[in-house]
Amino acid sequence: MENFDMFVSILGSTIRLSIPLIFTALAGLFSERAGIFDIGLEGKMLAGAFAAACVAYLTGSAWAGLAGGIAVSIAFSLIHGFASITNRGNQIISGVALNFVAAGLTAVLGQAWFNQGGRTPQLPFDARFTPITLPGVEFMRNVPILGPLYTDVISGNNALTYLAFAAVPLSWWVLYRTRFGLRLRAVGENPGAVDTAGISVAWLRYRAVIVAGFLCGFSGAYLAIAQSAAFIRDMSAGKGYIALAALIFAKWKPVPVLFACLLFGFLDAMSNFMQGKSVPGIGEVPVQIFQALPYVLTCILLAGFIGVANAPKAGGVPYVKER
Amino acid sequence: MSTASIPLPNWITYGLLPLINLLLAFLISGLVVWIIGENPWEALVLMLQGALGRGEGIGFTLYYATNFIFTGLSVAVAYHAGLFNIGSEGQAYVGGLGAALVALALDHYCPWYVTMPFAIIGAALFGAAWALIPAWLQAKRGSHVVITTIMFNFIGSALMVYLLVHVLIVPGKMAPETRMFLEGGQLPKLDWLMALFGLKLGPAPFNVSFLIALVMCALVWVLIWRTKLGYEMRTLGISRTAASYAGISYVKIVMITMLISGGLAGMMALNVVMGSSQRLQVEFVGGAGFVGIAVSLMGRSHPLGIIVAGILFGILYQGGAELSFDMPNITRDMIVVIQGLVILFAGALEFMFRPALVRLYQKLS
Amino acid sequence: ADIKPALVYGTGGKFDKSFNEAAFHGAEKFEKETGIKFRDFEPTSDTQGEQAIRNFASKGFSPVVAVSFAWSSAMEKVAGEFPDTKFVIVDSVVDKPNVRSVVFKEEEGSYLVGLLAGMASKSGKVSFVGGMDIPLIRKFECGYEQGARAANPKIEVLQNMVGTTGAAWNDPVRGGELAKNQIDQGSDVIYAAAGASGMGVLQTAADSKKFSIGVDSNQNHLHPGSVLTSMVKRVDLAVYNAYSDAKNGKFTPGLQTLGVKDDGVAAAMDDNNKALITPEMKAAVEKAKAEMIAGTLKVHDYMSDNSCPK
Amino acid sequence: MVQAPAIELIGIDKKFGPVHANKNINLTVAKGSIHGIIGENGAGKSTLMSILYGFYQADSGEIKISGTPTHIKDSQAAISAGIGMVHQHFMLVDNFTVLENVILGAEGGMLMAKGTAAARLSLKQLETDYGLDVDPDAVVEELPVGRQQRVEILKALYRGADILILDEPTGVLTPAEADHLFRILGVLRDQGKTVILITHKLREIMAITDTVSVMRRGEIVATRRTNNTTVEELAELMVGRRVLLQVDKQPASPRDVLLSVRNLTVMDSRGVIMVDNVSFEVRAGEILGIAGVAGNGQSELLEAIAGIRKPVSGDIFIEGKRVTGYDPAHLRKLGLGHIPEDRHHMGLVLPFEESLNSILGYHRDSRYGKGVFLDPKAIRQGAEADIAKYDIRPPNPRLKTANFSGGNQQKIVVAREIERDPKLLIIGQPTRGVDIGAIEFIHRRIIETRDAGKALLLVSVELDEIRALSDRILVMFAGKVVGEKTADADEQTLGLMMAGIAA
Ligand SMILES: Nc1ncnc2c1ncn2[C@@H]1O[C@H](COP(=O)(O)OP(=O)(O)OP(=O)(O)O)[C@@H](O)[C@H]1O
Ligand SMILES: Nc1ncnc2c1ncn2[C@@H]1O[C@H](COP(=O)(O)OP(=O)(O)OP(=O)(O)O)[C@@H](O)[C@H]1O
Ligand SMILES: [Mg+2]
Ligand SMILES: [Mg+2]
Repeated sequence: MENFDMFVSILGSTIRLSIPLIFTALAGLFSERAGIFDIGLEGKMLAGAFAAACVAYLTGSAWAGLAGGIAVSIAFSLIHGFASITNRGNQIISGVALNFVAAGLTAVLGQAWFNQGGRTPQLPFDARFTPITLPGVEFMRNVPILGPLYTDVISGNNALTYLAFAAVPLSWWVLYRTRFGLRLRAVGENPGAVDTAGISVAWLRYRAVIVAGFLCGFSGAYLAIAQSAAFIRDMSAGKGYIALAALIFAKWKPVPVLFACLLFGFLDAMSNFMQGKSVPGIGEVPVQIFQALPYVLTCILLAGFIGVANAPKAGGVPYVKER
Repeated sequence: MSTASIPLPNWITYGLLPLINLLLAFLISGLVVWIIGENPWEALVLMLQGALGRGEGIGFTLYYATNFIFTGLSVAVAYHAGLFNIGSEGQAYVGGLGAALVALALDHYCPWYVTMPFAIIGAALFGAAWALIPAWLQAKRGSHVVITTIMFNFIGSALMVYLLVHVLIVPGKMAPETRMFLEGGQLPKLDWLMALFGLKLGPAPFNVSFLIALVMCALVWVLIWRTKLGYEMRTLGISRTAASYAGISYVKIVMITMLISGGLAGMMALNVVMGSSQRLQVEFVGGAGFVGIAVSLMGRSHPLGIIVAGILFGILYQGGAELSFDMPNITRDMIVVIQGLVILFAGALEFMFRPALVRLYQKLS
Repeated sequence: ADIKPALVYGTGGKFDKSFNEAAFHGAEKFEKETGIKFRDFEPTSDTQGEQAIRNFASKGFSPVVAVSFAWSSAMEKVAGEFPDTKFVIVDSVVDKPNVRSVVFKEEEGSYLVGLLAGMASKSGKVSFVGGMDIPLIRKFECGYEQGARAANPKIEVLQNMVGTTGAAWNDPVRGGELAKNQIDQGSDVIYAAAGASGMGVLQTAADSKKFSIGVDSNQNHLHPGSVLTSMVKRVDLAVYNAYSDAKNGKFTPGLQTLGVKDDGVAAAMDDNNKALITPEMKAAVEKAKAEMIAGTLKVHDYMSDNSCPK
Repeated sequence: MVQAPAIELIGIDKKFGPVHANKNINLTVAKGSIHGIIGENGAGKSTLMSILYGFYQADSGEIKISGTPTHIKDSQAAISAGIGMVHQHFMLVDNFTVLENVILGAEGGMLMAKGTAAARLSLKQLETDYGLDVDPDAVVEELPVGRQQRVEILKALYRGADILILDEPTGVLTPAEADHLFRILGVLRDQGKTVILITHKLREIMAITDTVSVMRRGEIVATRRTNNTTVEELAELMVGRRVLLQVDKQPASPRDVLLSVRNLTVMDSRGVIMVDNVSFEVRAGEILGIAGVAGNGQSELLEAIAGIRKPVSGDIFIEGKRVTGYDPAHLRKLGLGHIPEDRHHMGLVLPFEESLNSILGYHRDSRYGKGVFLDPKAIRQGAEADIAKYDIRPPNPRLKTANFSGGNQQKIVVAREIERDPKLLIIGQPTRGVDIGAIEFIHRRIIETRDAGKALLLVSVELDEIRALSDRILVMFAGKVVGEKTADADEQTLGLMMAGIAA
């Protein structure tokens, strides 16, 4: 039974650590399927986290914080759009630039406004997304196997966690079952086809990056006002890049994105759990192995050893009609 | 009517346009300074004084510039072959291992000038090695080098932490770093060079690596514009089909270019590891690899431009450090903001002002 | 004589509500009492400390206090370059004629909070979240374990470290996640010795209605009712003493070790945790303290042999 | 009352940077007719049609549809005005199904479900009406080009187009497919639709159109009723003077075999077999021409011989030496010159200055620098010699290559390859998009090279060019050599062979 408790605990931890990855990877999905590469996921998440913490602190409301995070994250998206859609700049350079701006600006403003070394003040209980207990927990508690899974893994998460899991099928539905999704997928493959169909390529791509900003706002808010109770400088700590890796690992498809994020979240959880414990026959596994594994796996995938990851064809290329 | 294809004279493309981009970046940074309630003008003056006011400040400025010249060259060389190497950061980090191993092995026995050539080779070799797999993945497997080099930055960081924490750490010490190198593993400072200009270097770690960086600039210039290999790199960088038509091997050029690029990034470690801290520390690169992107973009991938842009960023880093001393409200992170804005304006938004300039130029000429 | 005092923090940042903040309070107290302004700097990476220390020294600041073991190599170098400047390093030993090294007997303070944890725990499991995995933090853990075992010989002590580099002091998310894991495994009192990462530990304990124990500064006020106590380490005292000694011409280089006897470490008791500490617990702490001062209770120091007795 | 014309274009003008693509165009197309537009490459045909379709914006001018002035601000506006267009380069999303491609932009609501159901029905209807059958669930990239073109036509018809523009629709089609297309166009006209057909194949114009306009250098130079004009008149109008593609040449005197290709099979990048078990020989002192409709494997054949594409099986010999799988650099050393089909993507590096392009592929030669170094002076001198000999204008070796006109760019390539004195020269589309003066010059140089005793292999989709230059002609169809003829073979026979119909 000891082992089962352990399993439940790792599962719970995996979910908590996967949520920001899911939101961010889905954000990348919308942007990249529309042909706009997004290295700037990290920056958007960070900026979103900062804004969410600031607004939640000032208003005392988690939902207002979320809205603030979304707004700022969308603003970053719009800059990315302005550079790469309107001005046909290099999308990778733009993304890199925005990551720097976000990392610097959040620290500078955080320090200037709150004077706590780039941190925002600790948030009170109400200003955060706090665990929700689902109905029936008391009843389920004593059911074997399913009980602990329900009470400790499924129940007791915050609203954003449930939203993240809802966002996956929703994204799938939007991409494959709506007009917007059809056009979005088309514009990432052949913008000329979209243009000659009488649809504005620029506006469509702008909408895609706005959706990306919207979703990054959720992941930022999750970091700052759900998982923690304040913004800390550099709190995204490379999660944006892991999400990017997950997106590639999932070959730019929504449902595989969920599993890739859970896998990478699981690795992160394992690095916590395996700390100081020795594996029979191997000995103590350094945490660095777990930290590097998502990147190593993604490189192996990219090398074509686990199927091929075909990026959207028009990805990274600005749409130029008249040379 | 589109104006993209109308040619502009070089002094506009390579002088005025980057200048406008830079000014805009500074303007917005000034705005941020103003928003947080400080006087942007005063901040600028403090920054320039800190970076250029005394010999020591200049020494620090050039010390930072040395880092950025190496990483800028690294990014630029790859760029000429059409590769966007975002991995200079990781390559420099791993390059530090090469430099440190040489220094640790030889510092007991050799004077610095014997250690140095081996350290250069060690740093370059390790940096190149860290570019090898992304290069191979790009060349043979078509995996985008941007993504793989990002991944390798993280993998490199995990590797280096592991080595420093478990292998290279001095037993009994707490900080994950190697022992201090003895004199034979330290690169001498350039006091004499400063003295030529009547300046006192003081404790600034401005060292021989700067001269190595300048030599590398010259070598890179020769490589790109005066050798057959450079010609092949540039051809490939512009048109892969033309390169294959001309019998230029894609695999070979991608591999060689990335190895050179990684080697140049690796050499950056000489400056920090052997020139300044005299030991290998965790995260010693401190973002210099990413600054290389900005430097290369600003310098239009030309060694001369890279020297100018490298010094400019050196001023930013040193001046920024001084500024954060004197105006604690403005933290060093302000430099990161400026850096991001420079990359944004000089890189991603490089075409924003071009049409207007073309119109103006046509009207005036 | 008037002095120009300076202070260089560790990478957790000035307002980590813990170690660095304690240093800041010491300097602030000195400034308030004497009117002598001090200057400080917050390095954000392991490589920035050296430049900051050197910068202060070259601008004529003295004494220059650097808190954190991370600056020991840096101080060793800079102290050699500026033999006339007075330096102080906290949490590490630098053997130079112009450097005062201040270290604490964290094992003693940790023993006291461990004793409280052992008595407060209902599950028979308590735990520890450390910042960076270094001998110094193991020393906290070891003292804690000894204290807990003194209260309850059958107690189980879980432990985790946030990371292996300086970044570990500033990662509350991982701190919280580790705490959550420990709670899942049954721990009901968690001691955080992790700089700013500890904030995540305390938060998680409060969210999960468990006890936590703060570190360095008195953190009892952060989550009243959940923070059982704090292992205060008087970094403030070290900083304050350095400045006032220098001002009064009494600055001495060399090693200073502060323990329970010197009021250098203690378990914080105040209004915020009054309701959580029973008279028995209080009595037990007082007894242990008295024994430590008397020398009859020796707490094993992990760093003396890099091991912890089980 | 006279019915208003379907389309009136009045004073349309368009510039792309320095290129004046359309100059003050006036054009009227009657309802229910098929109107042809012909012109050389780069004459401005596609540009004009793209303006009508709202893909580009005219700098000035007016458009009337059925007599009503209509501002066509984007393709959406064109579609609602009843215009549909099949582009020269298909505008399809490769990894979408036919159905998805058809409904893109005309989904009929926020959700796809209703739209797809409706489209499925309507595709059935179109199939029965016009004989345009395509599997709606097939993925486009898996369809042959002829089918892909049908998808494009279906897209237009599904949107209810009354005016259908087809931009060079037959370039990629076999004659049988082209005939089928023309039948469909006939049906469309009979149902009252208006068709504009762009091509530069005069025979097609004569066969199917009611009226025809000729474009040259951005202008419409004439409009004729098809049954009032002749092929000769149209050709003359097209190029601005009497075309005499006769080149003076002596009969060949072939000597040793220089190039020998045996059972060569080559795949394209998608893995489709494009060259299928082809064998032939080329001797010193002769030009072997390869005729065929574009896309029948000629490009892949040239690339395989040039070492750019690895053959799947078979062998290539140069002077009896087996060179299969050699890379282009090695082949050049053995005396192979190659004028590629596509000068912009292969033959030239457009941002380079001219002198650097004059050594492309020969840059490792010791003439251009010792050891690993390049000698800029030697390079420039070589370039200046080429410029003088080939009258390349402007005569400035430091000018960016992109700033030379198409004809002069082609001369840069031709000069480089011929002047490096190859034993064997393989040539693809030597005069595509080149003006008539340059064509004559290039043709003369090709003949001179033959007379100097070199072996030449020439690929061109222009039958006239093949006939004018070659000593022997091979015809390729569907990757196979379907026959060999002498230079005096008549056009009719060659045309049928190119269609894969007879030998
Ligand atoms: N998008 C564009 N940007 C810049 N110039 C263009 C563009 N499209 C066409 N041009 C130029 O405009 C001129 C006319 O081109 P257009 O494509 O209309 O010719 P065309 O008659 O259709 O030729 P072809 O028979 O080769 O298709 C050419 O010089 C071409 O290079
Ligand atoms: N991408 C470009 N950048 C700058 N200038 C260009 C570009 N393309 C064409 N030009 C200029 O526009 C002019 C017309 O180009 P185009 O290719 O249409 O030549 P052309 O008139 O068809 O000549 P030719 O008959 O020799 O092929 C050229 O003289 C050239 O200098
Ligand atoms: Mg055309
Ligand atoms: Mg032309």
